[in-house]
Amino acid sequence: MTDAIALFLILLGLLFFFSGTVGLLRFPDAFTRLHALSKADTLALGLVCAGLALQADDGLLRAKLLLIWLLVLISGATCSSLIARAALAHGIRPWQR
Amino acid sequence: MDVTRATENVGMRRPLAALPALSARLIGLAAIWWVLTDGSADAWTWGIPAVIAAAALRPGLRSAGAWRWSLPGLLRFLPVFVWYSTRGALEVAILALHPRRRPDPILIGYPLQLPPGPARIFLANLINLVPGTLSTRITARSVEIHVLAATPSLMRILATLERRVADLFALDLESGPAEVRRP
Amino acid sequence: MTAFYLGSAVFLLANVAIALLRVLRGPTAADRMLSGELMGTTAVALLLLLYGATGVEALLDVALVFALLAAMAVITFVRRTWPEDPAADSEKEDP
Amino acid sequence: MRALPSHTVFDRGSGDPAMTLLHTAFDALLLLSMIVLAWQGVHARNMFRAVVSFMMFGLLTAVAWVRLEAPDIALAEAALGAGLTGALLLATLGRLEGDVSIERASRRAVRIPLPWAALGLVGATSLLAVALALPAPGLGGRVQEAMPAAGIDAPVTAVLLNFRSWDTLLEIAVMLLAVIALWSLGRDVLASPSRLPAPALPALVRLLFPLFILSTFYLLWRGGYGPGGAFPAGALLAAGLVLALLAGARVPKRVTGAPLRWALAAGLLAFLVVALAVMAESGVFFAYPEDYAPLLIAVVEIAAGLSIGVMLTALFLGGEPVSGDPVGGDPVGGDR
Repeated sequence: MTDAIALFLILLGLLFFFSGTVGLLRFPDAFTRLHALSKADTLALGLVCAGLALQADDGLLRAKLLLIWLLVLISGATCSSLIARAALAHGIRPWQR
Repeated sequence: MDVTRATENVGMRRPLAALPALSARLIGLAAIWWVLTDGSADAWTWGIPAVIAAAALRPGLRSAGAWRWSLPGLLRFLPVFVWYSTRGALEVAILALHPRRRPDPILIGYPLQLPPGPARIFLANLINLVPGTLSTRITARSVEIHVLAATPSLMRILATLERRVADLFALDLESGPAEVRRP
Repeated sequence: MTAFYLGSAVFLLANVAIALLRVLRGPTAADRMLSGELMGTTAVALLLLLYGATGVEALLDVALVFALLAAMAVITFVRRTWPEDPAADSEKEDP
Repeated sequence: MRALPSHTVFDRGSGDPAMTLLHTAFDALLLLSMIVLAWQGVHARNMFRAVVSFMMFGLLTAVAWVRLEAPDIALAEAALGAGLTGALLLATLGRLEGDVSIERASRRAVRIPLPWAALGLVGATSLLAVALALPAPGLGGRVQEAMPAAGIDAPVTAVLLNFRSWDTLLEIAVMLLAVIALWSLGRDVLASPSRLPAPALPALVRLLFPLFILSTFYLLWRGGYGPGGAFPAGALLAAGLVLALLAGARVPKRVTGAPLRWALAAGLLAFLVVALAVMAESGVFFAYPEDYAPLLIAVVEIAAGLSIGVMLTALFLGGEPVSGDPVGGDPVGGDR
């Protein structure tokens, strides 16, 4: 049962990684691509970590996986804003329909 | 900026006042060391100096102000965060994978009620993880947000987030109606 | 489960290989930096999955180092490679 | 203790065709991406594209070392490749004139004359032949035989700090020479007029910095048992220091001058002192007495880790910081 849930979580994570990549390639400008990365990829990594954590019976290993995910989450959230800000400051205007 | 500086110095003038914060910091760092070393008992000969060094060495950066957490605030914040970030990822995934849908992005200004300081930074980072929003700049009174689509629920989401962040930092907001403003 | 972890790792690697197109196309520096970020996050997931497949604990440490350094490239980029022009855009700053 | 499967090496298929296929697919994809990135890193017309390609190449190199069952090197490559190397290149790019995203003027197509191509092919083939002819386990067996006398459990650390400590000593000396050469060229060049981009940046670095310190200690401790040790730990320490400088920190006054120079030299000094001290005891340079070996190795490890961290930071700065310099950018609080 736990195996099945872990499998499902990791597969879901892979799907989000895939959609992040598709967004990176399909979206029209840097800002929209940032949306794809900052949301889809961080959640995807979280799902992969959760799946692996389910497989582990050691609480500290789970905590380590959580720590790794939190680090990527916090860095990713800040970096997205930094890139968006730098792009605006360099005169890149957001794409509009 | 002077205000934040003043609050930062309080701890230095009254060393005892900083004691709870310091012990919380030490406990937190020790917990991380424990996780890193996988609970190894003999690692503490390295761990104790490591925790002290990590607590004592500061990078010497300007602080945005004291971080004050509130536990009930945290409990109210977490479900909202999990729900919104899942929804945010789902929405952007659907937008990316759907063969015909295209984003309709726009830059908006969201007037902030949170006072300047860590709460604002926290909110700005949070905005990057919730549905369809990406914070670009914090100005004196508002935060500039790049949104994928200006949906009706957008302002409600942002207002909810701001309230939850205020809870988390144990701050009071006088709730006024939020308005969308074009920069 | 080992086969599943390894298969997932293959999928992620293919994912990254496709994302390399964005590095080639750009067009702006921000777009290329983004691909770098994607690669960083994916590398963490890749290492964790390889850890699942092999149980080599050092892989967790490599993933941890990657996670710690996730912000390094972007911060150098916005501070050194592509810094904001101090003269331009002076009306906005944090309080 | 672990619930996850615990074979320590990749069991490459061992007869199961599906697993063999997965392993082959992984390695083929990895190799293909690395070749594309390496090509881009050298030949991209856009400088920025070349640098980003090189950084991604570094990330994949760490994964490749994992596949080659060398987690020690993967760790060092992760710490250096994902951290300082990329940062150094990005910072250098920022110092070049002009916009980084501009394409370089197109070059003439490179034409390789036939004799050279033939010679290159012969050279590559003979290298491959030599590589395949090398004895498969290398020196691993002899290291394993000597391990009981090493005073430490991790084979790689034992090689670096005991069996071949002479090599490591010289490596650290070379790094120190590089710093001295760089400092003799002039002042730190990275003083930047640019404003801090956002209050979120110092907030992030304030959060991350203690974790960098903890992880540095963690890798030093790990070095006694498995992959870890002074080199990745030093690289991580340097990454933390560089991040602090980039987020607007200044080199503190009480650190510049003598303390900084002592920190730079500490690794080499500790190495030399230990080597000479054990010579008084045993008569041989670097022959640790077995009882004290763990302690002595720990002392050298800590000093080397500190020095490597400070040396890499010094290399990033590009010159000796003068006390109170706004190295990381604008003076604190003066960004308005």
